[in-house]
Formats: sequence, structure tokens, C-alpha cells
Amino acid sequence: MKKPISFAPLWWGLFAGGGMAAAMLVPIHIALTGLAVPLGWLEEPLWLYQHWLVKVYLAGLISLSLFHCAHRIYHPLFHFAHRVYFSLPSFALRLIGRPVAILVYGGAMVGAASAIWIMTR
Amino acid sequence: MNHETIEHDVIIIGAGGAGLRAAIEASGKGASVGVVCKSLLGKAHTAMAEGGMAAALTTADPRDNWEMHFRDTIRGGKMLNNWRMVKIFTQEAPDRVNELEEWGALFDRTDDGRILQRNFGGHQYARLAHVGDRTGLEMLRTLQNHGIHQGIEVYMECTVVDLLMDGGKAAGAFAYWRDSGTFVQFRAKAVVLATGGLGKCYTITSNSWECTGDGQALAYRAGAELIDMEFVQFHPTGMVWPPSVRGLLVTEGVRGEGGVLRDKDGKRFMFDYIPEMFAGEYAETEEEAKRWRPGVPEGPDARRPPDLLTRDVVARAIRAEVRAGRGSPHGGAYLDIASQASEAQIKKKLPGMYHQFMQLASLDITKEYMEVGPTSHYVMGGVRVDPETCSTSVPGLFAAGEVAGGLHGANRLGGNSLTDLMVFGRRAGAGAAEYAGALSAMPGVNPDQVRDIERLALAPFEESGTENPYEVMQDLQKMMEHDSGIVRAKEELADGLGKLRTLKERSVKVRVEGNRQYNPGWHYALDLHNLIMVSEAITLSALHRDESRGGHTREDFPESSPELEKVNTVVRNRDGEMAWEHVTREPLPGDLQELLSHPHLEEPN
Amino acid sequence: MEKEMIVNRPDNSKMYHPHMPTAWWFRKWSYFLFMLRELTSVFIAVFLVVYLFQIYHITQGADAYWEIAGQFRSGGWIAFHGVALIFAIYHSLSWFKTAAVILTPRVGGWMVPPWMVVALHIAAWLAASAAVLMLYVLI
Amino acid sequence: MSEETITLNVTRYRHEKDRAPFIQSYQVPYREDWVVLDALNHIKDELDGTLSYRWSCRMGVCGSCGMMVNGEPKLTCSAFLRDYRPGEIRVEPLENFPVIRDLVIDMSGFMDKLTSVQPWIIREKEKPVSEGEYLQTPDQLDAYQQYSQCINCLLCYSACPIFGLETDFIGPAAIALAYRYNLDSRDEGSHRRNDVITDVNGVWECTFVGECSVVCPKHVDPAAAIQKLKVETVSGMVRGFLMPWSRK
Repeated sequence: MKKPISFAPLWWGLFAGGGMAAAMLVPIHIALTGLAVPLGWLEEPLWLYQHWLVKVYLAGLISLSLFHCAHRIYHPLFHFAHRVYFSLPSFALRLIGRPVAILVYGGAMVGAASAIWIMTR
Repeated sequence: MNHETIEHDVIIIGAGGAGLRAAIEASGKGASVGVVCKSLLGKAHTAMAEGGMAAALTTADPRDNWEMHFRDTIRGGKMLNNWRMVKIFTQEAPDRVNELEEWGALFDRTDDGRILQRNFGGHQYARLAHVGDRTGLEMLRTLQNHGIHQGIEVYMECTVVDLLMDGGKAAGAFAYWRDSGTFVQFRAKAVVLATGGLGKCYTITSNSWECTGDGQALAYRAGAELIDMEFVQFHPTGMVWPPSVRGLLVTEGVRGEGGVLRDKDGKRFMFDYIPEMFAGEYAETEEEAKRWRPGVPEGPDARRPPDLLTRDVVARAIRAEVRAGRGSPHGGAYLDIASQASEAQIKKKLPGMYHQFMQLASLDITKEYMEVGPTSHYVMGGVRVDPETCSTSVPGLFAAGEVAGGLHGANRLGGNSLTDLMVFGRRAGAGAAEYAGALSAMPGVNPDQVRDIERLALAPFEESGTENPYEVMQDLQKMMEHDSGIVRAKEELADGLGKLRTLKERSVKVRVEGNRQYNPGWHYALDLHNLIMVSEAITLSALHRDESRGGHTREDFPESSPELEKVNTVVRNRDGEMAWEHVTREPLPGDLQELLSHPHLEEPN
Repeated sequence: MEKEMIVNRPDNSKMYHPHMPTAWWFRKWSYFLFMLRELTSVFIAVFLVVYLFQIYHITQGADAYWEIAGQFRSGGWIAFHGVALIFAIYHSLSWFKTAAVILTPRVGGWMVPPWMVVALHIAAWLAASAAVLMLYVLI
Repeated sequence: MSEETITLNVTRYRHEKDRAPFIQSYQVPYREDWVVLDALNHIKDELDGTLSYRWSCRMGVCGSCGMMVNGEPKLTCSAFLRDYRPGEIRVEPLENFPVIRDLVIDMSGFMDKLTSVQPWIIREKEKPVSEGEYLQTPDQLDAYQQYSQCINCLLCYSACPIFGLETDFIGPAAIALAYRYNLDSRDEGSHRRNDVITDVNGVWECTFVGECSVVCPKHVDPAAAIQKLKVETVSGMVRGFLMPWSRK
């Protein structure tokens, strides 16, 4: 008999990929877009965003990183739910876990979809 | 009164190497098996064994074979071994090592992937399969993990108070749960004792708190015979400081790597203790000893230093130095490797020792002297068993491992103990399963006996008690250390027997505070009966062996006696009194006798 | 079907069952650092959404971008991005440290020490950051 | 002679009397060379024979004497009093486990987890003992030796907040043990073990706090074992997706 397929490795794979992408690239983007440009030290190279390579890069970076964040937000939130419903047994916890998971991973999926939509328009 | 009752075909008492191996075997033969152990599963004393397991695998040296292993073991045992046991043992040893390996045990390997073997005292060839200095732990883990899918039931933290008897037959065991203090009756067709040693009879021991001679005492009370109880091995180099680690082993390897013994003034004293028997074989001056290098074959001008004399000689020398007021501050001698080898060499060759002293004594052995002294380590004697099945003289009662006697004779070789557990653990398990299979009905339980055991076990809670069990135990240990220790004499042994009578009287008057749940004081009180019983067996046997041989040294009889070489001491319960006799040992058959005259490289330790 | 070892278990009802306090991550400095590490993802996520919002406007044309660009010059946003940057750097460093636990490459028989794995990651990180910076400075 | 003493605040719990654990203080002579276990033995032998705790080998091999010492999981046989002086020392039962009595915890749940990961050599076909040992080179041995050093002392479980929150989590030691057998060149049973350890309650529960490896007295590094298992599972899944024929 086959067990139902677990999606845990998929989420974790996206988390790990996103973690690495975010670790390597997010700080510089924050520094540039969030600080250097608004403070007037540099200008946003707007025309670059039209290049398909840049679009692919940004869509990949943003959606992967969002999955990373979703995974990291999920666990504490899940355990926080555990604390709120402290007396609940383990199986009930899994039931709480599900909506929390749908919320955060769903959020990441919406984010990733919009990133791809924006880039492909 | 009704007690919780648990039934199995075979009950195994003890979950060390021998007990688990017996359980695996009995279970494999279709018996329902229950293992009862005092501490947690996987924490047994086997875990502390370091060196390795001896077997003539012939990996390291193709010249090795079971006959050579047989020869070394009998010579090491000073001829007193039961040769049938030794034969089975040496012939089956390689299979037991390979079997353990097949079950997943990790062994150090040769470059071509075979099991690596190391040299050890008394073994002519490199014969010890090992993994670093944690061989026992790996063995125990492997057996535990392998046993997991065998359907064995384990009853942890459950101490057996006495064996249940049906007429003259073993019928199970009466025990208490340590956590709740409530009693439990194990009913079984066969019982295997695998309880290990009795080091806790002595103040200074390498053994842990579990080693209180339970199995020997249970067997004795059930009517079984104990053999060779006078032979207790004292390891010359145990730690003496700090108190928490007093007695813990400092491996022989330290001296093998060049370590030397010194008195409180830094003088090397072993030159004064070379026995006549070894005269001419060891260096006689410090200059000569300095020319000797570990690992380099010795020439006529560089004989090995006397620090490498056999265990009994070194142990006695340290004791004599301490008695003469030349000991170290905490009553031992100095062991110095710091001045004999470089820091890098020590860390490479003795990593375990370096860390042991660093972690437990915060002493850097590459810079400072260690303080060492003799520590009681192993009992060669034990329950007398049949070599084939490990059955005792009590039907349905089996014994294997350190609790059983006969294999090691007067002195055990390093590395033979772990193999002993595997070879005879397996045989005991098979013997018990077979015996149980042949029995149609579960033996009965005698309610009077149960009531008696229970009353005795609960006596320490009675108001009338006056003695503190811990103090009685300390006095017992002091007595054994002094009167029945490394070096013995008639007067002291006789005196010791007298003191034992007093201690026995005190032991029935102990009083403990609190209740039965996890009460260490109560556990002491119950262990006390076993400790006193085995102490009596040791002392009585020692009193009547008027010679020095192996682990038994008599000041008043420093030589070995050819007459006493022919006999084993047997102790049994006769109408409530401990009786001893010398029974004639079965002589070796001609072909095996011949093996002993093979040329040899060095006198076994 | 495998048989299994059965171990006796003490009476559950007589035991004391401890509970993790809700604020368990304040109990130990290492737990607190762990929580801080997890918290970085909130800041990163907010930044990503904001950035996506900006990119959306950029792709709508320069005018659309200039319409919204001004508000990010406010003190609030600058402060947010400052904090987010600190968190992002913390994320990077902690991530490289954990990567060194997972990636233990061997070259021949020699195991590359963890500090070197961390160092290689940091080097790659600096190189990637420099490359992105180039796009802003040179082009 | 007045001698220096040190205060041990020891958690006591006796279910028949106490609704919750409480702290009892003992004055113990201070000795430069004493470890916390010596102090506890002193209490038991000289001051209060009813104090319950586990210990055995005194040399950091058996893994019985794990307790919380000033909030950190430690083997008390190698936690020196002098490292805590001049302050007082708090001794508590290992965290995250039910307490049976005083400092004694219930570890039967852990034994079940050990069983569940099938920690034994699994072979398609077993070889008779008479054929001798399986060959295994020192390099192959090196690959898993580190993960075989576990002494089941449970310090890692005590240090793991995830296990504290989710007691069904298989946990560091058991997963490291499974990984040890997976890596063993003699074993052919990874897929069976992975069915358990990569399922719910398995490796995905872990969020890599990393404390298990910090407190491990034998440097087993269970955290690494868990993360590596995650990576292997994901890469196995990707491989199975890209190259379906490689799936067993």
C-alpha cells in the first residue's frame, strides 16, 4: 500500500533554495532600493527592468524567498497556536496546523504568482 | 497478598552483554523472553569495557588459531580454568565476533576492510577486535538495537530480590520496581543469571553501583555452587583522585607507551619489586630502562622496564609503597607519562586517557603525574556452570558472563571478558530455551517463600532498625579492602570472617527513611545482603587456598602450590551455613596439554 | 510484520508533566537568537512585497514609478529598510553558518573545515552583492 | 574546622505528597575536584537518603546522569562545582520529559522512538556468519562513525524546544541513529528507515535551533544528521521527478 505523498520535502526544498537566494541577494537589494535610491545616492536603473533576464532573475528571487519566509513564519505561528490551544492533543494540533499552513504557504504562492504575472506582462 | 505477576518461558536477569545475547538467542529459538534489569536498558556495566574482544580471527596474524588462544587463556588462568569451557570459548569466539559485526557493530578496520585486531597483555598474537577504546559500549548498543526487533520484553529499573523456587527447580524471580517500590513476580520455566560482577564489595573499584554480586548471591541462596571465588582481579592502575572517579581504570596502555611509576619523592620504585621468577627478564637500573622503547624489540642491553610487570606484581608493589608511607597524597603512586613521551605522542596514542583525566580530574597528563592505585576490577570465580549449556546445579537455572565462573581460572586475560559474554550468553540463552521448551507446565510458586522474601525485603522499614545501610556497606567495603583484598594472610582472612558475622547481624537491623518509591537507602539495604554473601564466599575460599596464584595472593604463602593447582574451590549453602570444599579439576586431555608447552613470547599478565 | 521490543513504562498518572512556557525563547540566549533568526523572515517578506509593488509600477512605465517613488523617501520607510537590512544581514550570516553544518565537502580524504565553508559562502555573497551593485553604478 | 560549602538547589518531586515539584536547598562541602554528581551522592549518603536520581559509570560513557545544571543540560559526572562557584547551583530533572520522582525522568517514550527508526543492519539477503565479516574500509567507517557515538543520555532532547512543544517529534538522537545506519556501507535499508524519519514527526519538524549538537557530550552532531537527511530527501525527490527511471 502506498502512503499519501507528503508535501513536506517540497516546502522544505523551496525553503532551502529561497533561504540561500535571500541570504546571497536580499541584503544588497534592500541596501540599494530601500536606502541608496530613496536617499538619492543612486538611481534606480529603470530600463534594466525591461530586460527578460532581469525579469526572470527577479521573479525567481522574489518567489523563492517568499517561500523561505513562509516556512519560517509557519513554524513559530504553528507552535504559538499550540500554546493558545494548549490542552489540545496532538491530532488536534495537526488540524490547527492545516489552516496556518494554508495561510502562510498560500500567501507565498499568491506572492510568487503575482511576481510571475508582473514579470510576464 | 497478591502481586503483579508476569509470565515468560525464560527470564533473564541482567541486560549487559551476556543477558542481551542470551535474550536474542532464546527469543530466536521461539521462547517468550523477559529481560529484567536494575538500571536502564543500554546502561549496563558492559558499556565501560574499553579494550576489545579477543578471538583468533587470524586477520592480524595468520599464525593465530583457536589452539593458541586456548593455550594463552589457560596459561593466563594459571591452569585453574575449566578446559572444556576454554575450548568452546576459543573455538566459537571468531563466529561471535563476526556475528556481532554482521548485526552492525562498528569495528576498526584494516586498509582492505577487515576487522583490525590489537595486541594485549597475555595474548601472543594481535587478537583483540576493537573500536577505539569504547568496544563494550558498541557491543552493548549493537545487541540492544539488534534485540529490538526480536520481540523481547524488557523490564527496566526492576531489581530482583530473590529467585522463586518450586521444590528444587527454578520457577522465576521476585523483584521490585525501583520507581514505585512495588513488588512483581516473574514466573518462568527457566531463569538465566547475567548480573555481572561484585566490585562493590570493595571501597575502590572500577565497577559501577550495579555490581553488587546479585547473581552470585541469588544462585547461592537457590542452592547452586560457586567456584573459584577467591580469585578477584585487581587492576594496578585505577584513578585515586578525585573521589568521584576513584577506582576508574587507567588503561595498561599508559605503561605500554612508556609510562613509569614513581613514589612521592619521584623515585622509580618498581626496580625494587622484580620477583625472583622474573629475575633477568626486566631492566634493573633506570639507565637501562631508559634505553627501552615501546614498540621496539628488546635486546639484551635494553630489557623492558619493571613497570610492565604483571598486574598482580605491580598492584602489590604500589600497595607496599603506600603502606611504607611513600605513597602520593591521596594514597596511591604516581604514574608519569609526561616526562616519558611528547605531548603529541600522548595525545595520539592515548586520546581516551588524555580526555578522561582532562574531563574528570582536570589534569593534563602531558604535563603532570597521574595518581593511581590498585582497584578491584573483575571476579574470575562465580556460579559453577556446565560448559555446553551454562546450566547450574539447580534445574532451570542458567548463568553466563562475569557471574559465572570457571572460564578464566585464577586470572583473566584482557579481552577475554567481552568474548565470554557473547559465547556463553548465546549458550545460556539456547540452553534455557531448550530446557523451557521441554517443560510442559509452568513451575508453581510457593506462597510461603514469597511471604518470606517480602517480609525480609520490607524489614528495613520497621521501626526497630538501628543501623544505617550506607554505613554498614562502608564498613563491609573497608573490611574487604583490608582483610580480603590484594594481599591476604590467614589471620586477616579469619578475622574478616568474624567481622562478616557481625556485619550480617547488623544488616538485618538496618533502618531506612522515607517510603518505597525510588528510595536509594532501601536499595542499599537490600543490596547489602548480596554483598555480604559474596564477600563471605571470597573470604572463605581465600582462607583455604594456602598459596599465591593469579588474582589470589597470600603473604604467608607467596609461592604457588603444585597440589592446589589440581583443585578448584567450591562453595555452597549447607543447612544455612556456607560450606567449602576443594574439588579435583578435570585434567587436560593429552593433545591439549601438549599445546601448553608451545614456545611463547612473554609471560601472560 | 516485525516484532518489537517492549519496554515497561512507569505509571503515567503519577508523573509530573512539565509544560513549555509560552515565552520559552526568553529562557536561553541561544533560543532567543534562534527566534530572532526566524523573525528576519518577516522583514524580508515585507521588503519583498514592497519591492514587488515598486517593480509593478516600474513595468507600468517611468511615470508610474515616479508617482510612488517619493513616499519611500519618508523617514518611516528609510527606518524600516535600515532595520530590514540589519535583519537581512543577520539572516545571511546565520544561513551561511548553518550551511556549513549541512555541506561538509571532502577533497580526497580531507574534510574541508566548517570555517572555510562559511568563508567561501561569504566570498560568494560579497561577489554577488558587488555584481548587483555594478548594475546600479556602471549602467 | 569551618569549611567552605556550596548551596545546591535541587528539584524534588514526590507524587504521593507533592502536586508540583519544589526546590530543596542543601549545603554541601565545597571541594575543588567535585562534580555535581559527587555533591548529589554526598546528599544521598550523608544528608538525605531519599533523594532520587540516576547515575552509573561516573566517566561519561553510560549516559545515565543527565540533568539540568543551572538551566543547561549536562552530564553531572563531568560538571564541576568550581565552574559554578561562588554562586548557588540549580539542579533540575532534564527538561521536556515527564518527571517520575525528584531528578528521575521517564524515558520510555524515547525507547519507542529508538525502536521506530529500525536501528539495525537491513540486508536484502543475509549472509551466514561462517562467511566472515562484511568488508568495510576505514573510509567507509569514517563516514558514519561520528553518528555512532551516541550514549542515549537525552541531553539533546532536553535542549530541543521543538521536542518540548511537540513530544511526538522523533527527535535528535533517534534520527542521528537512523542516519548512522543509513550511512553504513553494510546496510541496504535506508528507504525503510526514511519512510519513518521523513514522515510526519520526522525531520521536517526540526527548525534547526541547533542546540542538540551544542549540548551533545559525544559530539554526535544530530542537527547535522537531520539537515543532511532533509537535503537528501529533497534531492532524492527532485531526482525521482527528473529521472523517474532512477526511482526504486
